[in-house]
Amino acid sequence: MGTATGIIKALNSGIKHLAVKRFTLRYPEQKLKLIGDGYQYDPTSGVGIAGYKGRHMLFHDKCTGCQLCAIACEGVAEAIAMVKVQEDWKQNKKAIMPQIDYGKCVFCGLCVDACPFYALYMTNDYELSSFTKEGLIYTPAQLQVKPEVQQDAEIVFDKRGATHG
Amino acid sequence: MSALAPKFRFSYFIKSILDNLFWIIILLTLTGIPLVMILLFYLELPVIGGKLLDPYLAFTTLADPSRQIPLLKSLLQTEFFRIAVFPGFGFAALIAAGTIFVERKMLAKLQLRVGPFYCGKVEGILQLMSDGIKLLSKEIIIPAKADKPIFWAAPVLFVATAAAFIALIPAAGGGWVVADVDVGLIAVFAVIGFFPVITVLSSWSANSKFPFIGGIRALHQMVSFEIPLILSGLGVVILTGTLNLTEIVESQDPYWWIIFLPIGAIVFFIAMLAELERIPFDLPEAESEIVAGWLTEFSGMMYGLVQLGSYLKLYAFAALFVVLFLGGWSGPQIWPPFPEEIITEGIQMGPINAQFPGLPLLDQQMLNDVLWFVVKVVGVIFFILLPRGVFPRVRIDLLLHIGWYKLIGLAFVNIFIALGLLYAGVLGPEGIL
Amino acid sequence: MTTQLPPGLQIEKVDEKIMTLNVGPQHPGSGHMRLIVKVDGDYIVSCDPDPGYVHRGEEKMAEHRNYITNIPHLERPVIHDSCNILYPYCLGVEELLGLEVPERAKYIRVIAAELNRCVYTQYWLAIYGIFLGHSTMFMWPAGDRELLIDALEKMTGARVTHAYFVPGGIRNDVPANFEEMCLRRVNYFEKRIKEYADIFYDNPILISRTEGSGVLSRNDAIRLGTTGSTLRASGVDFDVRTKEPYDVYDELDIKTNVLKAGDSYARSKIPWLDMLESCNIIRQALQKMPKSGSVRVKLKPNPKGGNDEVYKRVESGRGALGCYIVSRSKPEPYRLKMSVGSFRNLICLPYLLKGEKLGNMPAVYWSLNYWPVEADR
Amino acid sequence: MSTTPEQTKPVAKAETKELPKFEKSITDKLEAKFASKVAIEFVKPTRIRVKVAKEDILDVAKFIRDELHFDHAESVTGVDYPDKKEIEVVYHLGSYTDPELAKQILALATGVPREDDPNPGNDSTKLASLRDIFYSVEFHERECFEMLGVYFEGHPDNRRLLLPEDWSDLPPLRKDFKLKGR
Repeated sequence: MGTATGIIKALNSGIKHLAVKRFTLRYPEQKLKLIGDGYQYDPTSGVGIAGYKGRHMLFHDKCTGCQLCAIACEGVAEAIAMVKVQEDWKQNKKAIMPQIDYGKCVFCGLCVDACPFYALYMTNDYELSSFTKEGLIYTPAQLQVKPEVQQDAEIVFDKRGATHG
Repeated sequence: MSALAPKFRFSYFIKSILDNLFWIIILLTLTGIPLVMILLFYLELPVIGGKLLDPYLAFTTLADPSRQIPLLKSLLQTEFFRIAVFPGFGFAALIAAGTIFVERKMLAKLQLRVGPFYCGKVEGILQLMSDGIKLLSKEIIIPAKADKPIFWAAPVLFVATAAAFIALIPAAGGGWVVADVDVGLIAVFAVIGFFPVITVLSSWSANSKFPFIGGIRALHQMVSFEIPLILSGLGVVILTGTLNLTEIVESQDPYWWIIFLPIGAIVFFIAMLAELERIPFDLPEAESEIVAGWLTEFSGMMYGLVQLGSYLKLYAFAALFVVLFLGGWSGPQIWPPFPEEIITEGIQMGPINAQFPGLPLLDQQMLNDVLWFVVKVVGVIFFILLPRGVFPRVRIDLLLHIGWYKLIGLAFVNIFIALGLLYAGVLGPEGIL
Repeated sequence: MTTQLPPGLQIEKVDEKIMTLNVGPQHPGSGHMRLIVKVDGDYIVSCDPDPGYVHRGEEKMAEHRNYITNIPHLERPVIHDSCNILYPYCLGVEELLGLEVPERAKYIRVIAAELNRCVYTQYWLAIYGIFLGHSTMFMWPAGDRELLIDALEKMTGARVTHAYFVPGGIRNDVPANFEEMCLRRVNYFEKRIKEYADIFYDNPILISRTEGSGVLSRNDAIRLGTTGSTLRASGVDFDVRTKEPYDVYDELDIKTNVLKAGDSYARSKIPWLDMLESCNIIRQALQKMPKSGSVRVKLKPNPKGGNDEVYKRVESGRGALGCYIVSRSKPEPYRLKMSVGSFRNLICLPYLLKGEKLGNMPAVYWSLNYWPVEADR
Repeated sequence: MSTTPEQTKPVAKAETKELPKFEKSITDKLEAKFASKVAIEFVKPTRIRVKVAKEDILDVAKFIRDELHFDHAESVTGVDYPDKKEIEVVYHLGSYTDPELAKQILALATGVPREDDPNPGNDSTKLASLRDIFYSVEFHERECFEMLGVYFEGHPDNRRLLLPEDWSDLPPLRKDFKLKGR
């Protein structure tokens, strides 16, 4: 009779879960809330600051064109290329800045770790899809823009199970 | 990037629609109306209100809606209506479509997810329709070495057999059944016997390994579970003394056979799951072992037809279970009686006072029967669907073991219970109850 | 084998009664590999696993990248278990470079590794469920996994490919109030996975079809060099976390789950028991973790190892995961070899499937806790 | 046993400190049995590395299994040394049955001659298979054969495992197989 009780227990468990709340995150309408403003790195202490590893953000007033990020990426994805910019900064005599190809980037964040001048951070923006491959290449001017994200869904626990509230 | 044709012009689009419209009107008037006349000449026309329904009368009813009521009433009595609409194909297809939707939503709820959600605004009720359109628009690919005629015929035969099965199921009292035959139950089992044949034919004709294994599995499974299915139905026949399904239903007043024959009902239910290839007995379609079993090579609407057939079959089996064990359509009268005014005068709808005497096309008793029948069928379908979320698939040797050792044994126990009840004089044609 | 053919190729004779099934790579029940299964009726005569469809030469690639840039691509073989697959590599490089990891980083590593083990095991369990035709067991673990992915995402900044462990610690410290957030998710997760018992592990239909199928005896398990859940289901008490503790596993109280049966039911139950144990470990680690402190040793750019070699191993979701690094005074490893649990367990497959029924094939195959991408590297 | 200066270095380092006792006892047993046939390359806590000539590998492996109770191979690694004209095959052996040895990994290394123009299976890069002694090396040796071209004599199944069946280039883990762009 162990079989019969087992079958009844399984059926009971199944029926019981008809009343539990759905857990699905309805993605385009809801977006998960991510922690912080994105992954950042503090070169003086050598430790990063927790955050989502999304699209990069480049601070033009801090970038010196040292190519350390491109060198770091060489062994990983070869996604960063240094391109000429029509800007005149005193710390950036060569006037070159990173241009990132998100068709290749693996979002490991090692380029952020490599930057000693607080110039390259990552942000919470992960919706980078584009109709063309060229659209995935972000120029320094595009990387300068701080993305606007509306992410507010969080996992909520209550008596009838967890949901994305 | 654009999905439209490169030389798309909106004016051309409008023009093409107008062109089509023009030709449709021309062809309809030139061929359609004469065709209707010819058909009306050959058809045996009903007598409406003492007059034969000729084309003139048919056209005049269009002018006065109240004169259409006798026409509709006579239509409800025709064979065609029974086959195509009410206890037959249309009704079953509607319930099958509902079953598919309920299955997906219920399974999703059990699995803590949403299920179909976006198509049709409200919880995805139009999902099935969109799936159907998708299947219709898909290319039908036939394997190069397939035996083409049989391969083509198999899905059609599958649906046809399922429809034949439905034809034998009575849905309400007063003769609401397509084929009211005296050997109803035997006919049902005879029709069920076609399914393994069709399955094996289709899988063999596909000339492919995985469908072949699936077909052989389906053959094993269906043949071995038909025996307990028939034997467990036998208990009811012993107590009722008839094979006619309508009479079986009428014999269950006021006690349903499930009260006296619970073992038979359980055996019938399990054998039914196996016949339907539902989890936990979906071995012929076990996708992790043999891709999709005997459905592997079907594509497009051929697959859609097989799915339609299998859900029609599901409805038919659920209805058969209701007829045999749950008292069919019998139940307390809960459908409210029609007010006198509706029958004699017509409907009072706001400012419009329509005078349609004799309006309710169907009587109160029949609607009540159908209501109970549908409620019971839906309940049984729920229990057919539930195991899909709860149980894993069994293995072929365990399945055959269940079929040949346990279920047949239990079916015989059920027969002895029925015989005991009969000879003790408790039940049966001359029983106490 | 005929002598005319080059080694590696051979002509086989085919019996009329035997049907050869190519299970994979497009078959829904195989993963990224092919099983050449020969069946006689419903019985499997022989099974020849043919992996390599996702071989990407991680070992060769590692010889051309330095110790830091190796991190993102070495986790690719098992992105669901990316912390654990980087663990032996980081331990090995730390030994080569003589780094001392800060105490807090060690605890955070253990938490991340255990969370990741649960994430991997849930994914594995989901596929085991669907292989047995149990669709609820596909959806539940795949959904509940989200709780821990969310915790890991808040910790590491990525949902699956974390690239979190580096030689000398971890990339970044955990965010504020991480402990409370993690604890709540882990507690709810534990409650949820206990509910799997009724519907899956105690389900009589599951027991009847997996018990006694694909039995691996204790001696065979040792002889074939299996590892992880496959080994422990056969009655061998071996878990690298307790036998050779790394980082702070020796300070935590860990119970090793061992079952005697050695069939696919026992093999599938061990990872589930391990997940419950992982929840315990995470709770202990959260309690004992130093509340503040450094988490990473600062490295020079392009660090060089000496003329040395190390072999480090950890317990991953699929068993012992060893990393053998040969260093020849260069910034890149001279040779890097990953001895992965999946590859070591693959060897049992031909022995377990011989004489089994075809219906048992997915159950036995996936119960080996085998991950095709990891085995191919 | 000829050892190169590169490999003696770790040994010299280890000898300055006191060697771990348990691991030393294992190597002592090996040395007592095989004397100069085995070269103990290093003894570190929980790790031992032993190098033998390729002719002696079967005897030593049998001794390690029967007397020292290492019962399975964790990995088989081939390392290519083009300048020494040698491919080194390293067996990492562990033990499940002996609880004392649970921590220990014994690396049994041997060298096979390397040919500049390899013809896998038909040249001098051959080694006796340990498959009959440690059953678990079966797939590892198949991988080693395709990746480095070391043919294992006595192995029942020397087919390709991970590489495609029609691979006709150099064995890819040899150092002269160059990656594009590197």
